[in-house]
Amino acid sequence: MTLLTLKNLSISHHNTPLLASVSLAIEHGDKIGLIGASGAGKSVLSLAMMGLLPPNFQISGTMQINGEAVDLTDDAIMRYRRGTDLAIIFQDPRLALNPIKPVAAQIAEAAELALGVSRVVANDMALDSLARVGLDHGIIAPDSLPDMLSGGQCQRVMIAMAIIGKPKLLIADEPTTSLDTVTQAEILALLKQLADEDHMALLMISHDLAILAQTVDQMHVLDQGKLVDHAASPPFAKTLTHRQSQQLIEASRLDIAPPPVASDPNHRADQDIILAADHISVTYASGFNVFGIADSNKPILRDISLTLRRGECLGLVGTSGAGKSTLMRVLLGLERPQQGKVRLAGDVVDPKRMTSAMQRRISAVFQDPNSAFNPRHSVRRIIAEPLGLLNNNMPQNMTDQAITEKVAQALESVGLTADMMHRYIHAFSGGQRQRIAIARALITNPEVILFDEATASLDTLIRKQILALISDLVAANNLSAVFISHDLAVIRAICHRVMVLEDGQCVESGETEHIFHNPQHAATRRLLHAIPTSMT
Amino acid sequence: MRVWRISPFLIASAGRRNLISGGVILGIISLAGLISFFWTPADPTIMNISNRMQPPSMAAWLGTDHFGRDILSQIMAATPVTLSVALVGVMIGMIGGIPLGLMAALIHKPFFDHVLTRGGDVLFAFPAIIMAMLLTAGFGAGISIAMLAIGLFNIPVFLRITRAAAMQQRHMTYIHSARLAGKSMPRIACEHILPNIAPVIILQASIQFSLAILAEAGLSYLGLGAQPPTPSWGRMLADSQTMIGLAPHMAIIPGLTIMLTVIGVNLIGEGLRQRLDPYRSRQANYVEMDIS
Amino acid sequence: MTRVFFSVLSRIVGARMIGLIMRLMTALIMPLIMATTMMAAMVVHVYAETRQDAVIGLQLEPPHLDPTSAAAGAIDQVLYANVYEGLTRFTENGDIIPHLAASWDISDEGRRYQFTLHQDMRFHDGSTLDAAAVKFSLDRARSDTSTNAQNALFQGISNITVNAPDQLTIDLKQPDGNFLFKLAWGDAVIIAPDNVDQLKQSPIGSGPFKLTSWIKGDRILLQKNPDYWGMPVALDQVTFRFISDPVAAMAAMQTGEIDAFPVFPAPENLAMLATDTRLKLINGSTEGETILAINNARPPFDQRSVRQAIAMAINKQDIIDGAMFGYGTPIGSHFAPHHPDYIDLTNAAPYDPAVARQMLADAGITDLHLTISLPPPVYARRGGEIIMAQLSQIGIKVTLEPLEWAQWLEKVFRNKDYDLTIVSHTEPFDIDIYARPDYYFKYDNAPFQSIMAELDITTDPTKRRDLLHQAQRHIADDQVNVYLFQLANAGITKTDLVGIWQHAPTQAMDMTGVYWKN
Amino acid sequence: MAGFILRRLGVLLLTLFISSVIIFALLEVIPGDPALTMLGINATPETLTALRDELGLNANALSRYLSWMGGMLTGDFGLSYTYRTPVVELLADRMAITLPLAIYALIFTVMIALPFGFLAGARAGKWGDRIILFLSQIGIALPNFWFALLLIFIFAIQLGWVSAGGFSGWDKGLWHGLAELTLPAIALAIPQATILLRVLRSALIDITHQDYIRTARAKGLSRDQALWRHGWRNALIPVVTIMGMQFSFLIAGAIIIENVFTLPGLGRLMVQAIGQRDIILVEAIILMMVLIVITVTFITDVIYALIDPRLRRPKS
Repeated sequence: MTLLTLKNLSISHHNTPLLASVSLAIEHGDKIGLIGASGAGKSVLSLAMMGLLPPNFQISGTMQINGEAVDLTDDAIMRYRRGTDLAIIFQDPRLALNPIKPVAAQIAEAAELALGVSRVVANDMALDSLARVGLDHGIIAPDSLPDMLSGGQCQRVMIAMAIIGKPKLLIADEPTTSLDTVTQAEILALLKQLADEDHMALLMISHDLAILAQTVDQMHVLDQGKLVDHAASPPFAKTLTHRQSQQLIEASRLDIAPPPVASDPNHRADQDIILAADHISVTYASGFNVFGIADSNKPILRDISLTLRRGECLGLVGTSGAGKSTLMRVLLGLERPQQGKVRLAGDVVDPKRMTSAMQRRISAVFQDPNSAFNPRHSVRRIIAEPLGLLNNNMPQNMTDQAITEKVAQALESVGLTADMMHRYIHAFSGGQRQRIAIARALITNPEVILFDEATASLDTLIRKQILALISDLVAANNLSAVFISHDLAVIRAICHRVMVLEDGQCVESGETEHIFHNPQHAATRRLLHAIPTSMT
Repeated sequence: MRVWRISPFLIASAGRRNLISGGVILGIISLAGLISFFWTPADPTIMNISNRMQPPSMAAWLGTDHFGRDILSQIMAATPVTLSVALVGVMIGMIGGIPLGLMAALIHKPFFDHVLTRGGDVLFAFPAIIMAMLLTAGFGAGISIAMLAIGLFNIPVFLRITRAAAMQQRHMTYIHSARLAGKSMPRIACEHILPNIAPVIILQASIQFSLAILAEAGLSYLGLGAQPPTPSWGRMLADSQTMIGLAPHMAIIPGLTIMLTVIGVNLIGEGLRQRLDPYRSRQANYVEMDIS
Repeated sequence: MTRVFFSVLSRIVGARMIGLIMRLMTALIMPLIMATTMMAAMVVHVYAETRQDAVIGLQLEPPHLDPTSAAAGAIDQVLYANVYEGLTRFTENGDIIPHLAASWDISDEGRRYQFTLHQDMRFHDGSTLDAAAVKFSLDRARSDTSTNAQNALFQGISNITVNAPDQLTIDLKQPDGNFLFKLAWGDAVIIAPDNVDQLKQSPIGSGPFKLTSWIKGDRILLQKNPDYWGMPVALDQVTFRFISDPVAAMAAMQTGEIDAFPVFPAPENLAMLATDTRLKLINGSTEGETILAINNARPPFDQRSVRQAIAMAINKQDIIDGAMFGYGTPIGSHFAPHHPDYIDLTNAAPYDPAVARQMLADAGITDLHLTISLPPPVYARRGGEIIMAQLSQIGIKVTLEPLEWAQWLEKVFRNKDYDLTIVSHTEPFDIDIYARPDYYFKYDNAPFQSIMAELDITTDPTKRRDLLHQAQRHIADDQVNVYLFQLANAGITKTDLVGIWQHAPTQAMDMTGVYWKN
Repeated sequence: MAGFILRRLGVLLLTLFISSVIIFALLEVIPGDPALTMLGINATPETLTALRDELGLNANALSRYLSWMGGMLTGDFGLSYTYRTPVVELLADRMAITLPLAIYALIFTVMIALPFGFLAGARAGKWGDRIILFLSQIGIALPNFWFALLLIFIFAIQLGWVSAGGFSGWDKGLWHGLAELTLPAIALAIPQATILLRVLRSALIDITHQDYIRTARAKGLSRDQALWRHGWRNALIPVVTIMGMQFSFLIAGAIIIENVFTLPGLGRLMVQAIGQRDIILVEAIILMMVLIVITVTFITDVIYALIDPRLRRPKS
């Protein structure tokens, strides 16, 4: 019998339609992918199936579980389905766990609820479940709190919690979006394995076709609240023919080449080095004495050296916690290393002594498009902010007219229009925000730009556009760039050279293609292995 | 995606309702205070002992007090006094507390932060009343002392809230961007951090303002607030305590005025909160504390 | 099957849990409030028989219990006549009668007093109260290192001799018509010589009551002294409770927790309390001449006409009505109306704002701006407001300066840094302060000083009377200060409680004659 | 752990020292002579000098400060100027009322604030919430002395259930003492409870929107169950912060309530001591208050650790 049937499910919120007439059938043991760009209604669908939408959403249509109709709006009924028939894991596993309850207890609670077992039995089951998701006693203590675990471990806890009631269907809503590629690959493999073992149906929701392709057997495409395409078996690239599907497939192929290097790579002279880091070490204080002075330290970066030549794109790659962001702050002069020096075109970079002339030469694009802009400033003010660095070198302050022109120019150069400069940041989508960030970074005509996970929070469609834009801009403005990412695929698309970081140390570096074909270090191999295989 | 949250439209309408009702209450009261500069039904200082403690009548709409003065006129004349005590008290707290809070959060020195926050804690241990008593012992009683005492008490309140909110902002990447744009920390504090924590501070200020009105009443009860002949609601209420059996209107009228004003301010604060900061966004916990 | 059953069960229980807990917690509050209040109800006293105890309300708590080393009236209120006794004592009407001294002889033109003490008097600790103890107490009070607040009272003594256990001679430097009066003060009580160190916390006196406990900040309990040498008292126990808040005082009277509040903090409430048939009013007189004191040394107040103008601008009855709700008697000089030698001088400066304004103009004073310093009592604070309004009628602009007692004493009394101030002089028979040129009103007047000097050495009653009349007239004519009113002894007591003093010739709550009527 | 306690102790001593200097200096400049205040207007200059000698007031400020501090170090807080009893005894007497009163009031506060705050937060926007919010609005807007008088009027004068004020000591038994403190404790608690209630309500509404509540519901818990099992402790964190502040406040800030109910508490002792310029007592009370604040901060931290196990483990 069909495990779950959705018929004509429509959902709207304050007369804004979010889902229109979605019909879906899931059989026992099915592994189904649901792909869609952001805003397509993926999360609404998953929450609706769990009965977790707030009451002020209007829901019509029916859902049947094992042929039995269930009322999605009746919490009392849905509650008995959750945990036993249906389970779900979410996008942000760190926020999804209660921060002050030991993880084993949170899992045990699920067992108690789903199976009606006693506390003691539930505790044992929780330990078993943890072991099943690869968190044996040796890896984490069962009474660990979520904040002691990595993002991947938290997601494993979530999975352990979800599967403990032996659900018939597990919904995974963007389960790996906030994780690095290596962890992502591990989680995907785990989900697949558990689904097979328990003969559990899996509904994987993602914006990334590459991720889904290696996990699921069927694929649905959601676009603006409608299911527009369906592929019953791989390879999906051939079966999915809808325009939206094609775009998504196209986006998952990162077939961009690094910008051409102006000078001949074989004749690079030392004076070509624009940015150099020399034996950098950073430690963070982790305890304070009576007088508030640090008395114990935790190393973050250990003896890192790097050079960046003019016109070159250098990739810094590593899993979360490898020290990438700290290194970036050191390079930018936002943080002073305990040891070592950073030189920008020969001048020492020091947070206390950054002249505007030096500052002008280097800029950055940060990861999180939500916190990267002051929400109370207009786009014009945001982009114009670094112009102050130019002012000091000019006899007069720049006129309003000049600023407006420069901002307009910058906006146009990143593919936006000049009339957007008077809007505020909340009016822009994630991709547009990243374009604005790039415009801001470019306005002072810097020589070096640092990109910190500049595409990590974007969906695949946008990611490809932004990467192409960066590549074009770097080439057009003869920029040097440092590109930080956890995703080697992204690095490969844009960087000439790559440096692999692990635990604050550089474990391998070299030409990108060379590393790709001949990885030496285990960490590099793990990163390479984590790149989703092509779906073709 | 956080679709399960309450609709912003609903919030906005609830906020508007509170803002309108609070605004109407406070508007009427402030208007009465403004008019008092030009006109009151009677001279609020003229005494008529033989005509004292008269209940409300056509001659004196809200009755007369224990010296035979017109209560409506006094309430009107007291409005600017009471409101300015509360306002100045809150302003002192803001002027003192916000820069200190910003410094504690932004100057990245644990020792400095520690000294400021602990100092704030200790200052906080002295309710405005004790502060007012010490100050009065030194400089004599009066509304300026009441303002100062309420103000000093408010400093650690704003220090705490500013520090907590600024700590959140400090990790926002736009702060990094601003530093890369060559801006100094004080400038970043003014251009970026202050505007973004302003809602939190404004809300706290509305809470403190209503508490300050109550504190003025409390101080007056102990004779530490406005001194004769300066009228204030708190003093009128305190003066009437012993006469509640003889002339209940003397206590009820200033008491209701205080209550209405406080409720009005709180409604506005609630409305602002719903408008500016619908989910309180985990930014900081508001410090709501009784002062007196 | 069982699994499903348990699953369903646990969920149902879970769902109900929260509602249940909420209801439980909410339900917990009301019973708790009820229970505690019921418990409290049990402690409210219920009396069926004639009571042997009394609870007396007082505004101020004594800082300590040594009447010989502080000016605090609260000490005398609790201890005078009840615990401590002197050679003589005040009666309710201000007369001086023998107390520890059974009798005396005055000789050597009023310079020598020979006292005969009662027999077999003992202190509460059992030690004997004899002439030696009297000599010890008085010598201690007049010594150079004495911290007696009324040290000046004893400066006239030149020598004290013990003749026999019950015989004592006191020699004076010069005759003093007021000596027996001075010995009646609370600062002149006889203390047990062995107990000097413990005086402040555990007073050992000779009176009909002894201290049993002192719950600081709340109450003092006195118990009948079974071994009292004199007439036994009616009450077994007296509790003094200290309530400074007027509303709290009123509530305590209304609930009947307090039997009498002889000096009630809020005169406005007395009339209302008295409508209760179980309660009756106490309306007597005190020794407190309430005056608007003037800094006679500071221009323009050094001009008599300016002082006169101020005096005539003030309607005393309005102040009595407005500030004291009618309790108080207008006075025209610094002298208590109940004193036998009192003369009515209230017409020396009759209320007439028009004349006052003219006098001010005649003196060439325009645009007078002055400050009135106000100590904490209600007569001063409310009186100041009224006087401010009254003075503004004749064109004087007034600033009010409220002060705490400590500030008032420092600024006004010690440093004489003030224009006008309102204060009640509660010491009995204190017209002599006008003879002190350095006293805070800065009134330096030779004729008056000679009147007082003569009075000091005069013992003949008619002559004294004449001198007192002169003195009263002199300071009234000079308009040294504005004499406002005699502070009333206004309080409330249960109708059945008999013997509470109506007047207050000194600050005392004499409980020796108090008893319950059935 | 030892380091933690040492650090706390260091901070405590430093704070006490700084407070003592500040308060001593402040009281030096305030006008008013304790001797004159005690002896009144009839005292002769000789008597005043004698008393000042006896009190040790004629020495200069520095030596007085040093001898005072020296005494403190040996546990001798000195004799009160006006009361002429050891300051320690005075403080102990008052704390025996103030501390139980504060704790009693805090219990009331918690008993009112927690259930009603939880109800309002869990049912935000519903009728129950609105009624509770409306009542709390009034609770906050009432001037506290007014409210206290209202309580006296109803429960003491009209109903005669409790005495109108005063405290006859703990000698008469625990229940008797508690009965006398009930009304003041309620008067103190209601405004504090309304504040705490609102804090809890907001915290709970905030938590309702957290991801982990959604996770809990996904396990099969109802909305209320999820809030109860997972929201409750998390919501307590801001509540404990406010409660810590409220307790310090209840100790020293209850002056008005102590006045209305004529309770011999620390606040009223402070009022008297300032009025009489009993400097040595004022200083001791202020140091006491600083000590209490720091202790309460410490206890608050311990409670944090009890609620939030993240704070329990040693920093790595």
